Amino acid sequence: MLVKDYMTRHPMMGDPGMSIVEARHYMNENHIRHLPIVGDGKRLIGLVSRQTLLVEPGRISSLDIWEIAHHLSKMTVSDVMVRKEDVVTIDPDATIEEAARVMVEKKVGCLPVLEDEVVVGIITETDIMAQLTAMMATRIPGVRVTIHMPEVRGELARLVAAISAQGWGILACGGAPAPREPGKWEAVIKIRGVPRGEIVAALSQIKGQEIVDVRETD
Amino acid sequence: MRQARDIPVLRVENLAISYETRYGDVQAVRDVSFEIQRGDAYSIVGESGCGKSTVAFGIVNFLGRNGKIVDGRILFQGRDLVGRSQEELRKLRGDRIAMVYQDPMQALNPTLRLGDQLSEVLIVHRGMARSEAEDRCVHMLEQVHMPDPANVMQRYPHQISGGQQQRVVIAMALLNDPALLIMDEPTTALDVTVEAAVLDLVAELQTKFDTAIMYISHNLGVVARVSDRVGVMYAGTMVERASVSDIYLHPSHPYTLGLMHCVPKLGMDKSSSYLYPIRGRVPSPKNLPPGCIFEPRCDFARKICQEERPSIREVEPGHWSRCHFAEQVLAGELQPLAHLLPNLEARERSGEASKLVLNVEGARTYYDAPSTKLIGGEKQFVKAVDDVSFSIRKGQTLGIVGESGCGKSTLVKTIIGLEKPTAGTFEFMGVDISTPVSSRDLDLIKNLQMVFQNPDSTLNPSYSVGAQIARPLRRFKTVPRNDVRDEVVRLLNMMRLGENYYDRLPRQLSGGEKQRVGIARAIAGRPELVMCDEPVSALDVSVQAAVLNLLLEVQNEMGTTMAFIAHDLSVVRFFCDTIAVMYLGQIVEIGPAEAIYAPPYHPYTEALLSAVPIPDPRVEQKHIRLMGGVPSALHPPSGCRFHTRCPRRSLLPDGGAICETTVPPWQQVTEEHRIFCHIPLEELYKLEAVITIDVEEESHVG
Amino acid sequence: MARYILRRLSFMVLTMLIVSIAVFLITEAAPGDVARHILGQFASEAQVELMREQMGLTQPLYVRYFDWLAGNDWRHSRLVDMPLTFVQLEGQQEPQWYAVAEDGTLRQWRMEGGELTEIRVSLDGARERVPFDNWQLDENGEEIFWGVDTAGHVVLWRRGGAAVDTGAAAAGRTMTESSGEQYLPLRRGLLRGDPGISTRTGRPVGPTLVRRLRNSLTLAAIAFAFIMPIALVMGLAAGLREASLLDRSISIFSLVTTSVPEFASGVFLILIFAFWLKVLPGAAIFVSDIAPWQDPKLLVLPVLTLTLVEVGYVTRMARASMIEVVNAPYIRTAFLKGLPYWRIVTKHAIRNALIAPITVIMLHVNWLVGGIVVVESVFGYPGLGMYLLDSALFKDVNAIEAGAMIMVTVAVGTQLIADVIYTFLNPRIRYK
Amino acid sequence: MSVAETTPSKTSEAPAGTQRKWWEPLTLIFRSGVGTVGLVIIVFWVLVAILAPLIAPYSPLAQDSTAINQPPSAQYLLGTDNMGRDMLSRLIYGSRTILLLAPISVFCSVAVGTFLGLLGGYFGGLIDEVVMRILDAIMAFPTILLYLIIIAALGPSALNVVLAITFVGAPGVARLVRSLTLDIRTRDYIRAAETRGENPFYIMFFEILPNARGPIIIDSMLRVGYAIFSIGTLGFLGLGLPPPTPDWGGMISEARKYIWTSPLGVLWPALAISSLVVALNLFADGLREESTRYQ
Repeated sequence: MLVKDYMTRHPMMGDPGMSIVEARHYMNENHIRHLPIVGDGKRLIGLVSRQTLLVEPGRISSLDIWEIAHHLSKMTVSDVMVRKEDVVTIDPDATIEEAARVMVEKKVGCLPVLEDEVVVGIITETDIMAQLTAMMATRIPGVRVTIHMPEVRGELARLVAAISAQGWGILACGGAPAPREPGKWEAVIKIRGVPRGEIVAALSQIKGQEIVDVRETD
Repeated sequence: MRQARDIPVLRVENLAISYETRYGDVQAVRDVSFEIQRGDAYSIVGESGCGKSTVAFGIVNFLGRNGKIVDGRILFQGRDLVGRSQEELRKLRGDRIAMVYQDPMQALNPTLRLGDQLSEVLIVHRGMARSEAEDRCVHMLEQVHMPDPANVMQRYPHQISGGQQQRVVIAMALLNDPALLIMDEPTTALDVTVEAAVLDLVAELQTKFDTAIMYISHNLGVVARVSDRVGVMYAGTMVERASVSDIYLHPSHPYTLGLMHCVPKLGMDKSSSYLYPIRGRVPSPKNLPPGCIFEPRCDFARKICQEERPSIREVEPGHWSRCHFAEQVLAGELQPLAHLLPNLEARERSGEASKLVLNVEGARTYYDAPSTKLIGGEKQFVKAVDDVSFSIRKGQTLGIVGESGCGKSTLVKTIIGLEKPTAGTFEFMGVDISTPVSSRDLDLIKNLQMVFQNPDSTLNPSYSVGAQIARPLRRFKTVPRNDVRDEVVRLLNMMRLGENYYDRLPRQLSGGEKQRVGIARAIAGRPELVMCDEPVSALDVSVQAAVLNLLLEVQNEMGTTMAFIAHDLSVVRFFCDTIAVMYLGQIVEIGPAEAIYAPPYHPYTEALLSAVPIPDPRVEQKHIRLMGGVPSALHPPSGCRFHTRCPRRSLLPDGGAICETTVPPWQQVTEEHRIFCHIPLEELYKLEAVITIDVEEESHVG
Repeated sequence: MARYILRRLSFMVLTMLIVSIAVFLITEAAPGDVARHILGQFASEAQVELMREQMGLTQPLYVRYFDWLAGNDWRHSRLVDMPLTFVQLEGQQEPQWYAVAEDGTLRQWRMEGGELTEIRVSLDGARERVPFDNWQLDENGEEIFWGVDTAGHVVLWRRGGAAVDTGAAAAGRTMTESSGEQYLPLRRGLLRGDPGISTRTGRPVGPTLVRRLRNSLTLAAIAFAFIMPIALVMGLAAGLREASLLDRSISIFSLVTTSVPEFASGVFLILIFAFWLKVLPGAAIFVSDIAPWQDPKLLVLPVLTLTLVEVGYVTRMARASMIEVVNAPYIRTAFLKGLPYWRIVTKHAIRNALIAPITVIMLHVNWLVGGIVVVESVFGYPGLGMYLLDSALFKDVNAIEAGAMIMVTVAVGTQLIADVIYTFLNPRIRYK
Repeated sequence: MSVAETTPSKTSEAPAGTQRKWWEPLTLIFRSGVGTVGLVIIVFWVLVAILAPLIAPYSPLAQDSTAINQPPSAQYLLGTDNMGRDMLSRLIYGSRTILLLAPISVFCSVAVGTFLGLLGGYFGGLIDEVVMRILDAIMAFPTILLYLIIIAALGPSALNVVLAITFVGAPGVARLVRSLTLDIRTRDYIRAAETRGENPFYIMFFEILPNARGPIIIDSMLRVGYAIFSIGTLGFLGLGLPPPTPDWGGMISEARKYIWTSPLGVLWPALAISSLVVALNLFADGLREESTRYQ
């Protein structure tokens, strides 16, 4: 699960000479929120998002309305973009959770993926969401069980052992500290092809673990 | 949802391109629309002159001084390329859009080292330092499986083989990780086994780099192998576009349907099936019919087709067609007219069939190789044909297949008397013919005639059609002097050309028509044996069928014996009774047509069959690829000549050491079927069939 | 490569041999008698006969050819029974033939007042005249002597032989002697660097030829230095922009200038620059063989004439080649690689475009040579061409032969150079 | 290629059933502007040559000792030369000489060269080797030297001028025809003829030659230009036609002596010969350009 496997290859890119109007139009038409600005050879020069294209008033406050229109039509993305030094980027060989961490820490929604300064792809929140979706096998029908267990080593293994004792397979599995319940761990298990009742019956046998949510997805 | 999942890498809308000529503007491409998704392979298929290359060059804005885009949009990653400045487009070319085209030898600069040509892509676009760029190039050459890449960087283009040149060109195109790769007939100049390897490479790189590929080809087999979706072009416009299986199995446009009928499927033969040619010829771009452009050639044409030009519409989801009656075609409700079928009733095989017409034993034709030394040095020979034996019976057709340089043409030239044999016995109807044509008597010459490959050079441009057919009639005195003209007209009619062709000059004929005149000229003297040297390989597929049908008719009517050289295994399978497979001047397998295409195979036959592109997406072929290139005929390998590339040597104990030292034996499979190999027949019998068709769904086409 | 050059050089030698034989044969076949030509219409038959003998024309053709090629002193020294030598002594304008006596002194003989005199030149250059008395007996018992005369012949003298009355011959240049019975002109032969004596001027061909050649080479070199850069730049530029206005102007200009014969364009230039504008000297005031670079102005018009005619040809070659290259698929590749225009031109186009013209241009040296002859003739320039023209009109075999040899060397040599350059420009044809 | 693919091919160009005449390609010349200019000048000179006796005011040999080296006047439109002969008449008659000799000598060299080229190109091998070696040797030889030697040996006369130009020109033609033959020989229709057992000379003259005629014709046009160039040069060098035949080259050579007194004397013949050679080259070049574009 590396960035290079989940990023969008050959992303749409703009060049620094693009006018702001054109860039905005381009992004709207193609429903994209971030546009890496590249020079020859796809070398990263900067990044614009829809917000950066909304030109801050301070820049143009001194102008009258006609001048603004004129000014806007002459402005290019290179005037407003986040410059290369300030763009948060990531390496294609980084892990996907690292990408997520960077995004969270830097509060950005998108990371251009760079290899030797060259944009080889782009990874966005959406991509990571998609990854999460895939990890949880959201699109495959099955029974999704949420279980709370003590945050102790070996608890998840017990759960898994119980499932395998039944001869069932695990479609997806994930875990995180339980929200608002310190000391507890929340695990989500997805099992395919087994009736809901049987699963509940089998899993409720495990001591110290508690089924908090069961739902069938399709 | 990923970023802009639904934005295609390339979207072409209503593209029209025209050329300024001294006769006014000519619209080469009209109303072409299609789109290519990220990582998809999209093929544009069509016959020569249909404008498919023009579309490609339009996308990269390389239309020459006189070409221009007159209408439409070309959206690359959502941005329109039409009207962008040269400098902007330059930055895209070689970086985000790359192109590979036919004839790699021509595509590389002969005076620059390959390393310089490769690395400059990186140096120019990325401003990379030379040494770093070169390291990258070596790495890329490794990814296209180029042997010894560091060494290749130092070489000049002429120092590597054609297949390797194409690998270099592909590597060059991929250096900057383009989003779109346009390939214009990239394998047309290559031999079939090399072609297969290059196609494998393309498929591999496509997934590795997630590159969208626009693949242009005239070869239906290649298209079936490489593409996900296909657009069919005819006379400058796109007539149908759909997924590859729809195009091949459920075509909805009569032209596509016609194309599918034209090519023999591997496994078809002349006794059980017909080829349906498309009549007429492609209209010139400045002289289009007012209605549907295909109407003059269409078997289903109605009145509305003459009056109203159809626009392209979606017939079923994802399947677009430019035909008024697409639904009916799709439903198979329309059937082609019967008059196009060859007249094959007269097939009679009397007791003569067993008579040997041609018997060749131990044939050898060597050429002197120019000595590399100034004085002295041992005399060297190119062993073009080396110990070949076969025979042809009356009324039968022998097919000779093999890659270029295998000696098939030399063999035919030797028989016809244009080359002097070095050794061997050549008997034609019991007469020795190991003499050059100049010392043969007229009767013998008359009985041995030839049909040539290239329609553009088969006729002398300076003489009229009639004069050229009349010449052999006069020379061989086939008919009395006064009847010559009548006989020529009879032959023209037989070729379905008609008397009004008598006074035409070759330049007024299309390729197929020229080839028919060539056939008429060859059979004018009523020869016993006609040698056909790739008679259809230079023709468009729609014309191939007509010419093949004519040859069949000639054979049926006149009982002519034929030898048929070809590299297209499907055509040979269709046309020939017996097939000989040649490799490096020798026959490696010979036998009845159906036997050649089923185990036991000679390992080379097996490799050829696995490489041949088959115009049917359902076909599964075993993946057997030959390593290295064909060795020089100057110093052929010892023992079995195929041992340097044979993928089946492992079937022999100790890895086939015997193959390197001992000439293999002829193993008799049946009386007629022989294989020239060390591997025991039992082992060869165990080989699986190379080609299997997933016939769950029998198409209504075949 | 060395082997290849060697082979070409041997081919060149062969060509020269064939050419020299051909020239010999043609001049031989030509009507008219050289001796009569020299002596003029009023010379007596006897004089002409003697002249023919002294020039060696009475000998068979093949003997003359070999004498010309390889010399004959080594053959004739047996007659004299002394080694012969060809030296230039102090106080003499040109080298002369001498017999070398055993003591190392040089000898010549001369009939003076009916008596044969021996001229002895000692090692220190002192000259003394001694009456001759060393007659030898032939098989008939008569007293004869083979010696070397002062005009480079081996002569057979007979004691008491009367001098033929040569009278007052018109040109009389070689006819210093008439006393001997048999004359054999001495030659060192071309292979030893001696092209012989000019029958037209009576002086050795060699020195004149060297001066003339130097003048012609000066002219050619200056013209070449102008032609090449101008023509290549124009041709390549025109080819790059085929069918543009620039291309059309260059094409028509070059076509017109090449088509106008040198003598016509020379005349036009003289009229314009010398006659009407009066800015340059017009013609033919070269007083001696050495003049051209003493007054560079004199060179301007000849060079300009040559440049005009030749520049067009080279331009057209370069243009055609450039057009072919620009349309080559590898240029399309370069374009599709996204290279900037000038990089395509400089890195990919020019080198390939130069390959073809270089060979053709070098082959064109033949034309340049022809042009030089005409230009020299128009401007009265004392070059090789004028010399050859005059010699040809006079049927001066030795001069023609020598000139022909030089020209063939130049022609074949430039071809060789062209081929060598070609192999370096085109890696496809590197000789192994 | 993209262009070639779409520009209408000849096949689709010619309407079915109609035959094009052999001369039709020649009309292409009118598509080329400069080519037409060339043609007009050529036609002008040809007319002048044909009509010489009608339009020349005087005999080219008639001397008027009262008018020597005269500038143009009403009596002598272009002036007179050093022997009092009318320049205009001499120019007019001079066109006859040159327009007769040039085509004849070109025809001879084309005939000889074509034969040798076909021979070498078709048979190849030893014949080719020998023929080409000899021709190469001739070509390696500076043209001017050949002229000098040939004319010097044979003496200046019309016949010898023709001989010299034939001798000098034939190797070039032979090379061209040989290379065309080598190309055409590989065509399938030649092999078809061979498989019919045709005589080699039939193949050379009836199968190969007709298809080589285009380039040969264009080359001949260029050669006529060169021949005029050469005849002029020979005349100028005193190797051309013996006086008093009116010969442009010779006229320039004569008049050059008086260039300081009557400059127009050299100007007229120089203009005449230049215009003719330029016209021929323009014509040939235009023809070649158009025919290659037409291919």
